[in-house]
Amino acid sequence: MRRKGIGKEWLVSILAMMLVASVALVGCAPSEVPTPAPPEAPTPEFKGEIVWGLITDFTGPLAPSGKDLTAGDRDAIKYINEELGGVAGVKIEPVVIDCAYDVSREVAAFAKLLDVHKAMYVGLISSSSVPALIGKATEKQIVLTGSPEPAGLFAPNSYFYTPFPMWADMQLGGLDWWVENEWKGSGSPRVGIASIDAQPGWSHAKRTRDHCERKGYTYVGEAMHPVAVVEQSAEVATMKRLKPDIILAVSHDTGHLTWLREWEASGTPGVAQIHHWCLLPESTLKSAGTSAEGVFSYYPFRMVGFDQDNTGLRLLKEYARERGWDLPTPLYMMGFTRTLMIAEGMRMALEKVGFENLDGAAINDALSQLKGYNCLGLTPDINLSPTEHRGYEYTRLVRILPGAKYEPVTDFIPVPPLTPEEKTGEYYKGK
Amino acid sequence: MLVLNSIEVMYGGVLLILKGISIQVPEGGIIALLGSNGAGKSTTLKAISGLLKSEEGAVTDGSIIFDGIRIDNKDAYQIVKLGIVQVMEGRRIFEHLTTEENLRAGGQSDGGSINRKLDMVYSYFPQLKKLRNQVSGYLSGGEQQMLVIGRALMKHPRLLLLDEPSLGLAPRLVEEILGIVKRINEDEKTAILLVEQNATLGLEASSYGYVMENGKVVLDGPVDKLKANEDVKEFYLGLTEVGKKKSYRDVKHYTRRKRWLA
Amino acid sequence: MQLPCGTFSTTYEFDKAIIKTRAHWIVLALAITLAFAFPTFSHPYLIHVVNFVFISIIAALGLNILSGCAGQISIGHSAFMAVGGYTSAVITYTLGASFWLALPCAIVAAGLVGLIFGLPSLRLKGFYLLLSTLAAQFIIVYIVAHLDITGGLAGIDVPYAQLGNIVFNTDKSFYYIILVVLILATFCARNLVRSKVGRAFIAVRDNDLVAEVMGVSLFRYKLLAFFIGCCYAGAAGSLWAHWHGYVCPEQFSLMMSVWLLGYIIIGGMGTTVGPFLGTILVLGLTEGLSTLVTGLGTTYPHLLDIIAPLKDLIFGIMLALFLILEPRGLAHRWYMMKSWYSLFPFSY
Amino acid sequence: MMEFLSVLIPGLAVGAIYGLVALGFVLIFKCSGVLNIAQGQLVLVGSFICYTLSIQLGIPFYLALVLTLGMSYLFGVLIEVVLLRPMVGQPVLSVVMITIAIFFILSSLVMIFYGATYYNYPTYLPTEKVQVAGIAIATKYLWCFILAAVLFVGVFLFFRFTNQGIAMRSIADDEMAAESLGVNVRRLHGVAWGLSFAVSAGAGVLLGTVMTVYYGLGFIGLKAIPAVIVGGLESLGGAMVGGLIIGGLEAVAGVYLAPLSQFLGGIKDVFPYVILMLVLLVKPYGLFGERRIERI
Repeated sequence: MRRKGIGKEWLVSILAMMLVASVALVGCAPSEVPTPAPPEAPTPEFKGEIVWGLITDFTGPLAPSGKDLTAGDRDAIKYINEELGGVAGVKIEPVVIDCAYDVSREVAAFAKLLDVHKAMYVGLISSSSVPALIGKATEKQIVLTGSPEPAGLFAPNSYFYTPFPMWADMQLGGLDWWVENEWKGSGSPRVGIASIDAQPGWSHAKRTRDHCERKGYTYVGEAMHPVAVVEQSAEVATMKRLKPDIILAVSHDTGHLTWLREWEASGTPGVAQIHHWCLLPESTLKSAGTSAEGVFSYYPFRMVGFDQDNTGLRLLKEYARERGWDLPTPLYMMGFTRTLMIAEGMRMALEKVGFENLDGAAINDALSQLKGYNCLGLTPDINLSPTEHRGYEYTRLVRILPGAKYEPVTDFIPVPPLTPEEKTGEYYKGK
Repeated sequence: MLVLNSIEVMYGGVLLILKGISIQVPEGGIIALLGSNGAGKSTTLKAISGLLKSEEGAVTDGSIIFDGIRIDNKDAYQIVKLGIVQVMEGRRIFEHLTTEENLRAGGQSDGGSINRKLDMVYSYFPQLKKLRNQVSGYLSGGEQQMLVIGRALMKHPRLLLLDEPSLGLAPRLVEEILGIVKRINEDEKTAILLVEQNATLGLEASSYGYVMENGKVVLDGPVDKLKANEDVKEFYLGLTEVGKKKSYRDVKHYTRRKRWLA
Repeated sequence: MQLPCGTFSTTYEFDKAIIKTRAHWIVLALAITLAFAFPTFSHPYLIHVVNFVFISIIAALGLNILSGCAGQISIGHSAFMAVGGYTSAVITYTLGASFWLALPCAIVAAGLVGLIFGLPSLRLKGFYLLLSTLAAQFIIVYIVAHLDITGGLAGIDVPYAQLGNIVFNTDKSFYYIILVVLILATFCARNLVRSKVGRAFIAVRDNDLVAEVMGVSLFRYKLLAFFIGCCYAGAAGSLWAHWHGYVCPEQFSLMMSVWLLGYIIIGGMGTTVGPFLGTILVLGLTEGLSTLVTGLGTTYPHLLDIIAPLKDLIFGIMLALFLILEPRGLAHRWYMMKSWYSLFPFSY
Repeated sequence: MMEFLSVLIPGLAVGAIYGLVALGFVLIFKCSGVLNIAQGQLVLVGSFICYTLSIQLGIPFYLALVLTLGMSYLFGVLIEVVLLRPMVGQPVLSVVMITIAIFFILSSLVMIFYGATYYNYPTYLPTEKVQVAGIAIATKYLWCFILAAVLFVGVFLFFRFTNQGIAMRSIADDEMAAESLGVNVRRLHGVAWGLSFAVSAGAGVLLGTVMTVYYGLGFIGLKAIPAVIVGGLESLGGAMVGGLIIGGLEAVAGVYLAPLSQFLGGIKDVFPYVILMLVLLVKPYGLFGERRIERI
């Protein structure tokens, strides 16, 4: 049967060697944690365990976000288990499933977390899985968190929560501030959107369009780029044609500030005012180079600044040092805070119904009563209610300085309120 | 020069195609290999030239020896280096290359000036020179056959394996091409192993012949002797008396005789 | 196919039959009973996985008819699933009709869209066709992602199927719908190959020039292959939508199309059993590796971002090994086993 | 007009990169008949090799570029020997599946060794803008053209005039006949993969200098496919032309079509495939593809 040439055995052995070698290399590869964490000493004082499911992306287009987000989740869980002795004496056991930005795998992972691991809460990453899972989560009474995407937030009796305002809320809050304080021109400012050709991008565009109409700004149009494609010269060219005074760059983290490099390379003198959501780690700023200077952006953590001092910030700085970072990344912060928020809800539920009777519905009830919780001082006060599942409603702006630095330019500014129409799920469908 | 010692060839590990073939090709001779469809002639050639391997076939028994070197385990390109080139059945030209590129594709690795070899080929096939920059896919059947033979000549083979050069060509063209083959044999001292279904042609061109049937050599001998053989006359040359009813005994006689031969 | 020892075809009816011996009937009946009984004893998550596998098999059966039998290789099959899924979603969600009406509509709609994208097949062959179906993948998904009626990128919440008072909103209940469709689909696929149409497909696949000369209308049969293949995709897409209760453009990715093709290649092109074996193998492997990684991740959390891609590495290597050792697909091995079994104890 | 050119030229520069990837694609297809799904991954790996050499090991950029091409060549040969060679003689679609396995293996290796992080090449290419006919164009785009052209011409000359090149084209036509003439088919398949990998790595380095290096660069493999089809699957020159056409039209569509209506937002991404469909309907074998000369 075999042709001459390479024998089967030879091939198998080569591949086996490659496998062993790669495993060995992986073993030697420097990981972000310098030494493997020592196995946790058994802590018998826990009353019991609750499984938390984390559906995330370690591979696929959202991998950088997923990695950081889950790191934040895990560190917060570690903090709760080790420093606080669990949630009211109950240990949190995280189960992480990598889904590589694949909706059907996320749906399967959700089923697995519920049926196999008996999870009581599921944290998501990708925006597309939220609408896919929100119905099922509500049916099965499982609390969900994820990136604050509108489609899920307004479903009736939803089990979906987020500590933050929606991306577009913050963006429009920043826009209003900028027009009031920085806009030097006459007439109405021309606003353009550069975003991802995906659901968040288009709903931002829609809301911005309506917001501009209300405020009397001129909405000039949008330039959408595919998720995970960094090369954006055509989008830059589109934007140049539209001649905006301010660009709201709702770029995905994969877009980074390289958009600005393209902008500069396109030969346009001066930099447009860019609002770029959340991600300002040093590497991102460096990839933008000098073109990013003077740009306004959200305060990367959308929370209190690192110029302040409180428990949460001290904790974060310590964990960041352990991971070899100067400062925690934004998505890490997001994971950290959302975990704290859910844990707080769980604590309230445990106090009310006790460990034996704890279920998703109880957590949901407790969470929807959450008032004035600030995640160890990391966020402004989070107020949730049965009808409002967004946490706080503020934003902060920074200005990017030379040398990959930035400075805060505002304190917390409120984001514009949602209109009744914008509070329906239907609003966010289509364009 | 080339000796096949009772070789067996198996395809895909299950299909025994050649069941012990022994053939000898002397230096500078023209040997004919005759037989009907599926007798295993092409397989024999592929076994010699090493092309079996890309068809999941293998020489499983016996040996092929060329100039004292065992070649049945060598790869095709090594065998070509030794001086055996096969011209495959069905005019397998490189249809998107020009005529000259076709020739050059063959004439690479063995030193010697390409231009000189090209001239040599063009001297045998002057027609090709006129068509040198034509895309070969649009050549006529005869020109394509010339091209494949010329292409093989570029390697300066010591042994040329010709597989059915007459296939699908007009008789006049066949004669012309066989004439050129004979000239090549005389001028270049190239030995030729000629596979033919058309036994008349095959026996005309060669000096010694083998008749194959069902993966075995059933008959061999000098051409004159073969031509005189009753069975060859009847089954290959079609020289049986027309209209005469064949008796069952004749058939029996033939099979018995073949069994005896094998 | 070989018959077991001592069994001979003595009548035309017998010769034509797919299932020839009582043992076969018993095995089939047992298998179907087992399949129907499966949810009663299975772990709930396993039902979810099996649902996913079955839907993939339905789509793969269609692709097998299109690519395996008729030789029109397509790498845009999940886009036709999208057509089915979205048709079904729009009919049930927007128009308020029932699932039982939406399913046939989805099947026909996917088939019709398949016809449109099948048109280039009249002039294209092999990899050119393969790559033109890649265009179908991108264009169809683009269109559903940008139309208002399809909810754009936010997708549509699809109502669950309902029969009287029974709502098929769980993995377990929807399993039966999927199973029935799968059995029907398999029955049709198995018989199609034996019909005049199936033989024409094979003729087109093996040499369309000769097929045409022999009187097989290429225009008709190539388009028919696209129609039938895409109908299967439509059925799969519709089931998918009602099972998930949601459709969005991102569900129907290029990777899924590639995998559908992968299932039938690994299973064995042109055989009915191939899509089954290939789908089960690949999805089983994916599921197993995912479980492994999840487990490892719980034990070694700090290594998670290395372990996760390792899963893909192992998957790639196993895939390569499998293809190198079994390049003709699992069906080939399956037939060898079957003939070994039916010839036992005389192995020749 | 000025504005149009300033849209078109960066588009063409990106198109030149598409063209290079398409060229790598065609190289493999032409010589071994394998449709390499993992072409984008070759780009990705090439880009990271250069990053490692020039940044992590501190080798001067131009030397690192040459080393990258060389190493990629060797990697290509290695892939061919280990994974493709055992598949000789197997159904062609199984071989295509093998390239999907390669896709997984390479992308996961990159993930394992480099993680899901963004890396930046320092700016090697001059950053100032040049004025061409009154339009300011970033020099990096011009460099894209130049480097792409150098690589392309190299490959083209190789195929046209060297014996190996002609032998490789002969394999594309009839592998067995080539074998019968003493062409070492296996070795040339290796050469084809090596060349293809090297060309793709070149594209990867260009991408890296124009943009950011990250694990997702493989997306470009998908963009190369319309380029290949527009040019014709077997045509080297066609791949380059196809790349330029796709790159240029993509940019133009993104800028001029997208604003026309809401529906057309994001058209840039599918526009290459629309072109692909149109080209296939009009010219089934691409602009420069070889029509199979068929006789029954």
